[in-house]
Amino acid sequence: MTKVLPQGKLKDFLKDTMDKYSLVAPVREDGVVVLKPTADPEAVVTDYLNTVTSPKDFFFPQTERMFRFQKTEGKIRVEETTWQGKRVIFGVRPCDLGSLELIDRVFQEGEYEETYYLARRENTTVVGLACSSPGPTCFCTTFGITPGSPEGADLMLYPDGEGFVVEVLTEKGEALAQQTETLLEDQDVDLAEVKGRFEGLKVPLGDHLSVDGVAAKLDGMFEHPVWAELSPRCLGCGICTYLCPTCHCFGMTDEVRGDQGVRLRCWDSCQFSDFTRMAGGHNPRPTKKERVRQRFMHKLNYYVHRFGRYLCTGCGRCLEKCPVGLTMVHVIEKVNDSGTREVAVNE
Amino acid sequence: MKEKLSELKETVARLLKDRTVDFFIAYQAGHSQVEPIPFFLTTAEHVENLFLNNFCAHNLSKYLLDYLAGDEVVGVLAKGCDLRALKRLLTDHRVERGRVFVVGLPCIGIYDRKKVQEVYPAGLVEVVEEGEEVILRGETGDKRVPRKEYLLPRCLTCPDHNPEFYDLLLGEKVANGPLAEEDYSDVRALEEWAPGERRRYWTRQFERCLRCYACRNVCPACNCRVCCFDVAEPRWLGKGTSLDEQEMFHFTRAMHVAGRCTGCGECERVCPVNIPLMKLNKKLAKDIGALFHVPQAEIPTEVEPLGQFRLGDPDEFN
Amino acid sequence: MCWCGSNIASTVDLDRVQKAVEKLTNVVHVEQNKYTCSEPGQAQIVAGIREHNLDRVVVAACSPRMHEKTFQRTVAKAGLNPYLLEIANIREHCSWVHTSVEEATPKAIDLLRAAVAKVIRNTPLTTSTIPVEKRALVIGGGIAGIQAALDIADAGHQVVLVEKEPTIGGRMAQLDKTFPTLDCSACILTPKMVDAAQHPKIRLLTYAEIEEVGGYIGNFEVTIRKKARSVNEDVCTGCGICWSKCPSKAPNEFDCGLGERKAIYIPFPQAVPNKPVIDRENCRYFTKGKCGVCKKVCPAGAVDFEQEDELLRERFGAIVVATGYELFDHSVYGEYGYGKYPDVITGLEFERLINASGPTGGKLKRPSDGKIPKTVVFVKCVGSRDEAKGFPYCSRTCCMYTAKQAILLREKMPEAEAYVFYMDVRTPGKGYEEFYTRATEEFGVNYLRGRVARIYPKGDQLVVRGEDTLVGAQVEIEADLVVLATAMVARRDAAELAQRIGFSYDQYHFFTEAHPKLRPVETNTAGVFLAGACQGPKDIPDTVAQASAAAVKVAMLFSRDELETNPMVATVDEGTCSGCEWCKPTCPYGAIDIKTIEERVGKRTVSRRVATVNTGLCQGCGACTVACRSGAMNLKGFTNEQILAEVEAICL
Amino acid sequence: MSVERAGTGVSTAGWEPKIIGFCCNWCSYAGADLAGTSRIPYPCNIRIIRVPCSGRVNPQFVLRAFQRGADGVLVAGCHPGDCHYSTGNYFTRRRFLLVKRLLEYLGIEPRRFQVRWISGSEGQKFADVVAEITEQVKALGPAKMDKMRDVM
Repeated sequence: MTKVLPQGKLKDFLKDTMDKYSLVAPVREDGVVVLKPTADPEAVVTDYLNTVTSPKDFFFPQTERMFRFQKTEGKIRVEETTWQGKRVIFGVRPCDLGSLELIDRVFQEGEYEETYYLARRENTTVVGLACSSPGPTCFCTTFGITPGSPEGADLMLYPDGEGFVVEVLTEKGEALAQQTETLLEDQDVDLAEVKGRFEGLKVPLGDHLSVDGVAAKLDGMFEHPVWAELSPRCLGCGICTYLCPTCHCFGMTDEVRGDQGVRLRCWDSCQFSDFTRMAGGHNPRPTKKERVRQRFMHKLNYYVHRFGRYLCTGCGRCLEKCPVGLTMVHVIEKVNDSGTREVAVNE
Repeated sequence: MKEKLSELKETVARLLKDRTVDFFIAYQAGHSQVEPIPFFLTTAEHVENLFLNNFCAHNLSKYLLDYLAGDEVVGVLAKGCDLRALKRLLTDHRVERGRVFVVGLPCIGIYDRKKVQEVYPAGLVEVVEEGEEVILRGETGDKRVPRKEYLLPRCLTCPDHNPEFYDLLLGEKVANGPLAEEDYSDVRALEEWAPGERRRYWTRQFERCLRCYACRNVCPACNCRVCCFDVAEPRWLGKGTSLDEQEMFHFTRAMHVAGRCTGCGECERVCPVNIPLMKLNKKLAKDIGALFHVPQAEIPTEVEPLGQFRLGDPDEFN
Repeated sequence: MCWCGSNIASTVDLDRVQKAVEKLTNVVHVEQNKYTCSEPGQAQIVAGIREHNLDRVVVAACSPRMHEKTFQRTVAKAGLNPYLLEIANIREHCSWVHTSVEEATPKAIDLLRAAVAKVIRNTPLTTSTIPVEKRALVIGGGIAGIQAALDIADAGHQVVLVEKEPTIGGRMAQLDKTFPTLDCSACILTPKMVDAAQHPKIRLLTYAEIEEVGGYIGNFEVTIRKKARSVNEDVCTGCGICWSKCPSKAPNEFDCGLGERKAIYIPFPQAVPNKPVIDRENCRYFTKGKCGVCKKVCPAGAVDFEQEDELLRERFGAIVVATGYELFDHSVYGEYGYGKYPDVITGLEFERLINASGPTGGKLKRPSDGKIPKTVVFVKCVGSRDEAKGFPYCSRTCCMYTAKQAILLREKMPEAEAYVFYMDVRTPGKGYEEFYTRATEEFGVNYLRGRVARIYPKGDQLVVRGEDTLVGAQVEIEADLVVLATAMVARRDAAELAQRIGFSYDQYHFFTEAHPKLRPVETNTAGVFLAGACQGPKDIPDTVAQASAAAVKVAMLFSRDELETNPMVATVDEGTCSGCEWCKPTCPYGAIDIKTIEERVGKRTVSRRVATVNTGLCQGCGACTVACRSGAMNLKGFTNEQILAEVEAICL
Repeated sequence: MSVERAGTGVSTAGWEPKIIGFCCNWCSYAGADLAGTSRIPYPCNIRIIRVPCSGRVNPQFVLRAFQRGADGVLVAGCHPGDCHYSTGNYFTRRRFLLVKRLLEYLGIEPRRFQVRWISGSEGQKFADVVAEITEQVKALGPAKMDKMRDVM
């Protein structure tokens, strides 16, 4: 027997969820579907290819208030801020589920743990939503993710007929399933069959785009002319990095008001011209060429060397939103097409 | 527009060959028909990859700012709106006319990718203009829609179907004249709302803002060498994203382009989260027109509206 | 923190303020004194700076407009750059306007917090110097302008005296006698007029106006329009044949239109320069194209019909504005006949009617029928002290000149009766009260306290109906002539002139002095000074005193070869500046230029354009800073950083 | 920013608005001085920041004040034609005609932001203007109860 959430009970499912959790879900707002905290199940939608913003915003928020400090009687008192609460993020697509694992490695592995991130991860239950019809910008399969991949979800929903087939993947997922158990019906559905159907869905772009050997090829392409060719059209904005579910660069800054203040950790973008500008004015990445190269080398080479995976899940947001088509797909194609022996002629 | 492709190829190849220009900025094919992307040609061989259709929205003249330091002559393809953007850069003394070679492109309107994708999500092959209508021709068949409804907003009120000036024009000039009067009805409608409603509206928009600065980076009027949002001291804008900072950002951006905005709407077009930036720009343009009698069509002006005054300007501050 | 005696201390709890301020970051020492501006108070600041090795000072006291300079000198005495000081205005803006300690104290703390936040961001500023052009421009050739010009010239400096009319002399030349001594006005004025004309250091430009004023203290650039006189002054001998032969007549403005002059004329016999001018509007040659009698008869060949306006561009180091006043137009008073009864005249017209060189040769004849009046009624405060129809201010001179005119009447025609309707009699000058007493006691002038309600004709007389409030009765006087003491008002083009030169004027368009008590002859614009009634109604002695004072100010300025400039000027961060030039049109002084700089970009040297500020021209208004979107343009002393810090400090 | 908090149930008891006044040195600051020397009382809510000219007031200063919790902002300068620097306030006038409309468009109560011409001789007017804006802002309530609501 498999648990199934009937389509008609979706709103109730969200409502019951809200009894115990705060809810983050896809909401259509002024023509875009954004993931945002909502208290209104009626506002939640499921008819989206993907949300314009990614779930990383709720684990690695754009602005993290790390601690407060206050000067009193000549001393400075520091008060750490901790994130509390139980949260459910609903409707996360497989590509974005996969992205969480990629950021996890950055913030979890190694000598230091990123407690702010981990606190949110531990206290958030992720409800995945398999994709019934991948879009023209989707290329998850390039990175081994399928429209049905549940990895990263605590509880996965597979749209099936008049409802959602439920797969519980973790304890957190189990807890949510229990919270909403009255709404979940046991039906005679073959979960493996349903999953197989989603995994086998065609992802036209991804199916034709191979990333095999790209990382190794890029080892020798730091000075390759491809960067000078690709980068001039970059606007230097932060759309790609801020929408990307896997980009995770940040800067830190203090906001001070009189004798008190907060330390903020804010997203930053390697595409901004001041990202690496030093106090003295020197910038080791002075032009768009260095900055564009950095972003793609990080995703397709540096990260691979450190963690063994590509830092991209093929969500297609850069394809959809980059105003000048400086996309992961375009870059992978360029790298695939370029001869490795070429060396920079303009250096 | 497509039909001018071969002439464009010939022209650009010649300009590059005879070294009239050191490189040329035009369009290449993008991920799909509806999203052509900027293309930087350095040799005549590149012309084979040139692309042209009526989705070539991107204003290429802003890229000239990337080449201030050198002495290259940059060729650029410019529609009427792009030429206004170039004029903005020239009026702001950011670009030297002598270092730009303008290939003018007459244009009767660029289609709004978002609007077209709503009715034709994938597989569009071309858009064929038939008078007041267009046929969206795609892999799965044709759709006939009213032309006006699918154009970029700027194209409806475009006063410059032909670029105001150029070094060379592609094809013949087209009949000029805006398709519609400058339309401030959206601004007026918002003005009519109760203040609390308006507040909620803008709060929702600003809360969505990512501060990715795409609006700024694409804007021809935002052409400062160093943007005030990027300086550490004084801190005009905090690094943190919160409603007050977002509002500070949008207020400042709007004021900085007030009276300087060419009305191209690129900011709104590139915004990844659909913030109606033109509703801010147009509000200011409307008030500038009404208060100081400088209509949007006259911008860029020799002296910006906020850099001058009249003794008889309206006064309500007594 | 200053108590200012009890001025601050009684309303602001300074101990509480001290406790709050001591806690502020960067504050290392706070102290209070009773009068910080006193010598011991200033000494305390110097000692504090030395003892605590302070590098910034905030003085919480009165307005910086009062003592900022004082305390800047104080901190300089202790070796600190004077611009490392800020003032928190806790008197004018706090203790004097708030009544309770509970209100004033938190506000004082905020003001101090803001001053501290600002001063932390102050930087040492240094002055530079500009040369002084030691030539003065005096605008207006009345007694004020003449006196100022003579004094400046006597101090050894070149003066250009510009007068709009064909002659200098102004209002004083129109008067008959002067109070309280009854000197003949012309007798004491004309020698000064001649002195001015003959002084080797003074250049007279009559029949000329100020067209444009640019520049700044020490270096004004002035364009003067010398109107076409149609007479070559260099050649004309002033023989007078032309105006005796001229066939065209026009009302003589000098006689308030009571008499006539020719189209080629000098306004009055003692005019200086004694060179005529052709009034082209009334000249037959100019209106009808034929005549030219004057040209034919002129033995010197001085008449020049082709003459055109001439624009002179001159440099000056200082400007004295002495443009005088006009008389209130009493036609707004319906009850006095809207100016329609010819025998209701103004005091100035009365002066002309009793003046020996006036239209009646000094015989008092009334304008309507030339009859010698037997009963004359004087009405004071017409337009003055009357908010409803005129102005709320007192014109200061009318009480005295009315007394004078009544005395002159009784002296000339002892058989005539003089009545004066008055609200108050104000005689606050040397010998003034005595003079008034003579009028009532010695000359038997009848003073009636009350407003005149109505003047209406009856036969060939005018009935003046008013109230004698002292006896509480209605009075009606059948008069042959009524003289109105009309208010002194600013000249109608006063505001325009002030705007052209760039200084301020009050709601009545009288020019505003920099301080009503302590800087009465300066304007807010450095290098521009005021003399006479253009600044407010005043009589001849006060006018002359102010003119001499203005002259001294000019001489003081000219005693230096160079001036220190204001160091609070705009400054450009060249690294940030885009060279967009949008700052330029906002600068009223043309102080912003564009220059080309060279810099290294990578391996290349490239040049680019940036704005640059001429610190001699910049007056520190800061308009350019707001035009600059990137913040490349900043204003020293009022930087973006400082102002934002103040905002943030106040909002805490 | 200054969201109207009507109906939020936040108590405004004991609340006193904080109003920032940018005053030009030559006219309005002098007018405020004159109010002082003439001992004309006015509400204590205003805090004056001295600027050389109203033309020095960057609209971003005004926004920053609201951002940090000011309940009202007054920009005061010389009357048109009276600017110490001849023309500064004409630019102020143009700029703030727009700013005022833009703020209102953004839903910020326009009475919270005022521009007034106050000459050096108008001590009484200065006091009256401060009384007026204070009264209006008091009636509107706090612009933002928690200054550090967002980032802090």
